[in-house]
Amino acid sequence: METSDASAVADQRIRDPAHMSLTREDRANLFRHMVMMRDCEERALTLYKQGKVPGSFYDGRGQEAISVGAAFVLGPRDRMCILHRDLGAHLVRGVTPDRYLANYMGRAGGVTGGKDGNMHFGDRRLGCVGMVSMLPDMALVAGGMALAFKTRREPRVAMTFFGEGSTANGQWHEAMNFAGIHRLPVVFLLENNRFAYSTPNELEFAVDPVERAHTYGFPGVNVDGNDVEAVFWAAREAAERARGGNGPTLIECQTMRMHGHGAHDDMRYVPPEMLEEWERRDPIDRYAERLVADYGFSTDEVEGIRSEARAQVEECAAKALDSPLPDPRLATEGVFADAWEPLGDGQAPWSYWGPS
Amino acid sequence: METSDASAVADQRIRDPAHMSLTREDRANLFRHMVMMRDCEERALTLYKQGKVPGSFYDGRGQEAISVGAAFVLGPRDRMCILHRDLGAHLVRGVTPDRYLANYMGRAGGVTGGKDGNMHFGDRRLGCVGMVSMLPDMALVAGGMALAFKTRREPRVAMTFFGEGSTANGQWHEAMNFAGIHRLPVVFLLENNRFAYSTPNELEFAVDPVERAHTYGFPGVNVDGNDVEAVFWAAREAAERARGGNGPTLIECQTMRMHGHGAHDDMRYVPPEMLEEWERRDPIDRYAERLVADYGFSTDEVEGIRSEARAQVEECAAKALDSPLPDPRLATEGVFADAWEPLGDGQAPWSYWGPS
Amino acid sequence: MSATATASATNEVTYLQAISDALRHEMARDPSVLCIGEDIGAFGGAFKVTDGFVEEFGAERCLDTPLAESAIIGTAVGAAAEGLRPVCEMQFADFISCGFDQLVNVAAKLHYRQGIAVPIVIRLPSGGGFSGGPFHSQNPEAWFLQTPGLKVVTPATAADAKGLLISAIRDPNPVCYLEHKGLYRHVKGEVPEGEHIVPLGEARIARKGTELTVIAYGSSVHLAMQAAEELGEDIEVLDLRSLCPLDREAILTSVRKTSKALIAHEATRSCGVGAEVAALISEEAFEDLDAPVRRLTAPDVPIPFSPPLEQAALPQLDDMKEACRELLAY
Amino acid sequence: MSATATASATNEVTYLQAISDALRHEMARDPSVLCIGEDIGAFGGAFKVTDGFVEEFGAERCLDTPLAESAIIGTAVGAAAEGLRPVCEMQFADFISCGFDQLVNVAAKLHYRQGIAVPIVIRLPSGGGFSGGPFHSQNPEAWFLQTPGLKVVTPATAADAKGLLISAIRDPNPVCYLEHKGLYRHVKGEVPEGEHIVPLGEARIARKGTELTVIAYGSSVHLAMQAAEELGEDIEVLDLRSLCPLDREAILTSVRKTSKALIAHEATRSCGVGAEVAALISEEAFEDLDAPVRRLTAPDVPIPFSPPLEQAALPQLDDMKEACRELLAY
Ligand SMILES: Cc1ncc(C[n+]2csc(CCOP(=O)(O)OP(=O)(O)O)c2C)c(N)n1
Ligand SMILES: Cc1ncc(C[n+]2csc(CCOP(=O)(O)OP(=O)(O)O)c2C)c(N)n1
Ligand SMILES: [Mg+2]
Ligand SMILES: [Mg+2]
Repeated sequence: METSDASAVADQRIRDPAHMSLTREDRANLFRHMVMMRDCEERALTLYKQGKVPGSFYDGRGQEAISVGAAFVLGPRDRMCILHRDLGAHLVRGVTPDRYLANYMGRAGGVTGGKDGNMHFGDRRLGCVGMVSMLPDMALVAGGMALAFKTRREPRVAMTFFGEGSTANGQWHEAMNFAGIHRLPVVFLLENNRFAYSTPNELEFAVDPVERAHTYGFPGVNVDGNDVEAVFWAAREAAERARGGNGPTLIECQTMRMHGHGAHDDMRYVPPEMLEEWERRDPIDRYAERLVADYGFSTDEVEGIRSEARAQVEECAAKALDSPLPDPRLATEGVFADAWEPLGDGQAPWSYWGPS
Repeated sequence: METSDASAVADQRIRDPAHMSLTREDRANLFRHMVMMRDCEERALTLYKQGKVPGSFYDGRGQEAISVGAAFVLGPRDRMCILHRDLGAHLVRGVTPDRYLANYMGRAGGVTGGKDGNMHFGDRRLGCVGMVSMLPDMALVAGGMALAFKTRREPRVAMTFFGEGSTANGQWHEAMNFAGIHRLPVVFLLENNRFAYSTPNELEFAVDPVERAHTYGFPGVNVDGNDVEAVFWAAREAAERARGGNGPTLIECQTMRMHGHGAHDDMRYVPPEMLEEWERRDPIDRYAERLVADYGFSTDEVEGIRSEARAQVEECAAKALDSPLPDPRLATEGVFADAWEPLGDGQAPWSYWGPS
Repeated sequence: MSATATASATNEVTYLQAISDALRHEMARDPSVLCIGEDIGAFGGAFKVTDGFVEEFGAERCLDTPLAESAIIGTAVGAAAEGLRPVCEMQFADFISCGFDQLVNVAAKLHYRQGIAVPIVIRLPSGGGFSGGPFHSQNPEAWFLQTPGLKVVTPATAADAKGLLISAIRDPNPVCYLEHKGLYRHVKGEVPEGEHIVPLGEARIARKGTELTVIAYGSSVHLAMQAAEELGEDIEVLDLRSLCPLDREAILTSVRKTSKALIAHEATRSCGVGAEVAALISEEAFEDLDAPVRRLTAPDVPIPFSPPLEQAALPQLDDMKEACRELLAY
Repeated sequence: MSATATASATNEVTYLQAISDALRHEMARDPSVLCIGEDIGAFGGAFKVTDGFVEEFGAERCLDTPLAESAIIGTAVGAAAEGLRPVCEMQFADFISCGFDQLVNVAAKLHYRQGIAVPIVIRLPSGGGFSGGPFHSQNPEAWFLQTPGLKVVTPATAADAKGLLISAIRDPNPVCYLEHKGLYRHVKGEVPEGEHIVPLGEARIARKGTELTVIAYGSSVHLAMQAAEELGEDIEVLDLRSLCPLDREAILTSVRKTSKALIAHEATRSCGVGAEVAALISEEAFEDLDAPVRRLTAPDVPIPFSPPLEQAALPQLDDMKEACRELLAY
């Protein structure tokens, strides 16, 4: 019943676009989540440098506006496949920083309890099917969730992300083609951060992949990926389209990977001017200015949000560091499931969805 | 040296488009090869019905103009990956009907000597890397041959075929994307025969795949696949473009699969009107009329070609039936190669290439 | 429920019909079950297993996909996470190589990594013997056993084809269901109507004996039975039915009794299921063995097309008899 | 030629350097050899094996591809048919699943079906032990052994890394070259300069002994050597080096001498290489065995990320010693 209620509410709200705007609190939230992502990843990088993170380390420095802005449009019963530059989406949906940090450190308190590491996680209790390393496999999985919504006539949306480099892989094509044929309620976010590991756009494709969307039968839009509201509005429209039974959307977000592919990557292949140029477009600083200039926030408020976030992340880091390593006996458990369980619902902070 | 000679000749000829036309003999040849393909496949179908063909049977009934018209543009040192509706290309390149028929019957005299069957063959001595069943894997293999030509600065072309259904597969996308990035000298023929096995276009893609060509950075052209000269001219231009270092072309040929997917397929899913309509556009009858109406052939000449072909195929069938089954001991031989050998050159009947 | 009520009655049906009946039974019982694959709708599937399904259950529950195996499996994984129970059809088992990554990296590892159950079935028409050639004759089961997280079943009889498929559909894990094309129409048997469950992981003693155990699955079970009959020897035939979970107890119990083991399958030899079973026996029943554990398999070659070549490559009845004789004489 | 001339001198280099040197040597010797893969150019490869190659040989011979493994392998097959000798790099061995179809259906079967040799090498950085997690730790060699038409090599030492890679590049067949990431920088050894060839299919006795044969490859060879040293027992360690062709004679000769065999590898257990070797031994050396053939492998689980879990999953030195002790005491 909760199910049909939620859908009903969603349904009715869709018919009233008046709801589909951003309140002052929403804007504070968008900012807060971007800052949280930045702080979490900086903290994690420190832990990595301190040798507390086994294996490798990846972050989404400079791309915070994309995962935060996109995830922010979703309702509780929508579903996501979140990728490796998209910590913001996990935070928006309700993953707390301690569980992210603990996961990186391979602790029992991490989202996967130590079974998997770095960004290869997702909280099923928050409506996420976490990524596999193979890219962009999750685009098909997201389509599969959307197929379930469509066949059950549920006004729900699946959303996923991929980098521009992943569009070269055959599975990307299969996902786009299948979603287009069946007009699945899925939103695809293409994060063009200029590089696939070290490979520049010119070696990934001859023509910008957003151009392909219409050849799959759905719209492709291009947005400033460093403008969180631009991403939000594009994602909102795409989610509405999907929910209304009008099929998928491909949203290309122009951005820049401000760190190496991973912490081990010296980025020698990236022209320094390029980084300087994009540094000036930092999504967090830009939004901070905008909050003050256009949305009547005081600099103190903005600073307040920043310091709150920093404090919260510090607390979470302590909690994560207290989390024990997993019991070795777990290594051989859980290969097979005893029963199927439904995914849980995600947090939906956007005011449109009502008080969470 | 034969190599460099050939390339030199090719080179020079390219600079002289005057050569790039069809003589009366060329037109007779185009017609002859289409008729041969039709007769071969009818003969093979009879053998199948007589129980002389183990396994399954596939033909390209109604699509003769495509493989014949396209293969006809190639020079000796060009290379092909020929698919399951494209017997005409094998014939143009020099595979004799007896070896095709013997292959279907699993005889020692077949192109694969019984190792593989139906259309899963290709004669390496005639510049063909025969298809695997998995579609459209050969699109990548053809691209790989083209890469070799490009890196060695040879004015050579790789050509391959695929059905419209195969464009839904991820490997098709990887092949197009890679060929576009590196502007490989490869020509892709897309045979839209309306169905992938039983699956109609609407369930294969939302938008005609030829539209995708420009999103990979190269031209896509649409031709009447039942007009052998239309295919020839499009393929000629594409081959010239490739040879001149200007990259790939995707040529979509509109046609119809006039038989079932295989001999076992009753085609219950095909509206009869559809077959009737396309029957009227039979590529062989149409070209026969045109030879008489526009190119000054007499009906006797045309009939002569038909009866010669029929006679030749009959002879070849007898030869194929005389061919023994392979020695069972060969079953465990040839898994590994002892040495690499170059592919041989194909026949190039087009007058442009000079007397073969 | 009615299924159980009628479960007593049986019908003589083909292996193919039993597969079709199992699917129909589960789709009628559970609205979340759907079939997804190439040409399974209007055409009813390359082997007609889903003939009539689209009329009976509608196009959404008998979904014709484009030619894209990764899409079939990846879509099924997502749909399963959201509560559907997809049964994927590979047109031929050989095409699993085209969806391999989604199977081994996404479906197989999702529960271990994230606690997300993936209740999907991959139907794999496998095996040779009718000039299918190198791309329509493969037996990929060993690849799956080398992939933790996949269950693997290989029915040999019509009753098991039905009972194992129903169990596979109800299992919350990815199950690779290998249906041997050579058995589709050649094997018939009494199959319980309605509800019929054969649990995953339980082997079946197809023939009791004391002199030698022939351990087989799929098509090789029938070769073993025929060989045993024709030899008239006291041979036990163990039909594994499931390869993962593997019924280790049944294997060891039988071999401890007979002290001699022959493992037979159609798949190629190196790192095949026969290797695993032979290793298991020599590890766990070493003291009980009176003879070397033997394997009867295809050699390490692609399966050739032409009948004389294919017969030379695939284990034949005479090879089975010969292998049994040798072991009995050892 | 100069290569041979200098072949007498040796250098102490890492396993990683030896791989790099082999590639460089072959590219300098034969203009048809090229590297193709993701991030191998400007970046020099995820593990820096091709560092500096793009400067030395140009972008066409050190080709950065898009993120598309099927494209890498399929393109290599076509280029090989036309006379190039592509060495494909999978960024991690795990990604072979994404190019699996081209490998097993196109590359592996082309010569058998059509007499077209496919001289390609697939470099596969494999193995775990450093928290790579389920997608950066896999050991896929058994999949390849179940695929007729592929050769498979697994060097354990720096010298073999070089000698086997040179042989693989010159071999006219597809060769899967598994380079264990755990050995890259931890293993050093004397390697002949210039030309150095280790033929495919020849195992190496890494340690002579009479009481027990430990049969291993890749990283497990080092575990076996250390265990043998620390136990101070008369253990023979056989380094397989090639898995296909498999040096059956070397295996059987050693086991006939010691009468006891332990097969050790890092890959998961079911249908792994250990199963094949165990089956081979119990088939061919049954009479010579004084103890059950044992296997030391990873259990059938994905390789977990967190150190305590990963250590529990991957065979450790103590496990190796324990397994040896048990067999010695048998
Ligand atoms: C199928 C596959 N091949 C190779 C890799 C190794 N790899 C990890 S991330 C990456 C680059 C991805 O680039 P892009 O899609 O643009 O995403 P980004 O990291 O730039 O956000 C590569 C090649 C992979 N994850 N999956
Ligand atoms: C990867 C793959 N999946 C499934 C098949 C089985 N199959 C053989 S032909 C065919 C239809 C191909 O349609 P299309 O590409 O349009 O070529 P056509 O046969 O119509 O010429 C299918 C599904 C295959 N050959 N390859
Ligand atoms: Mg990128
Ligand atoms: Mg078609």
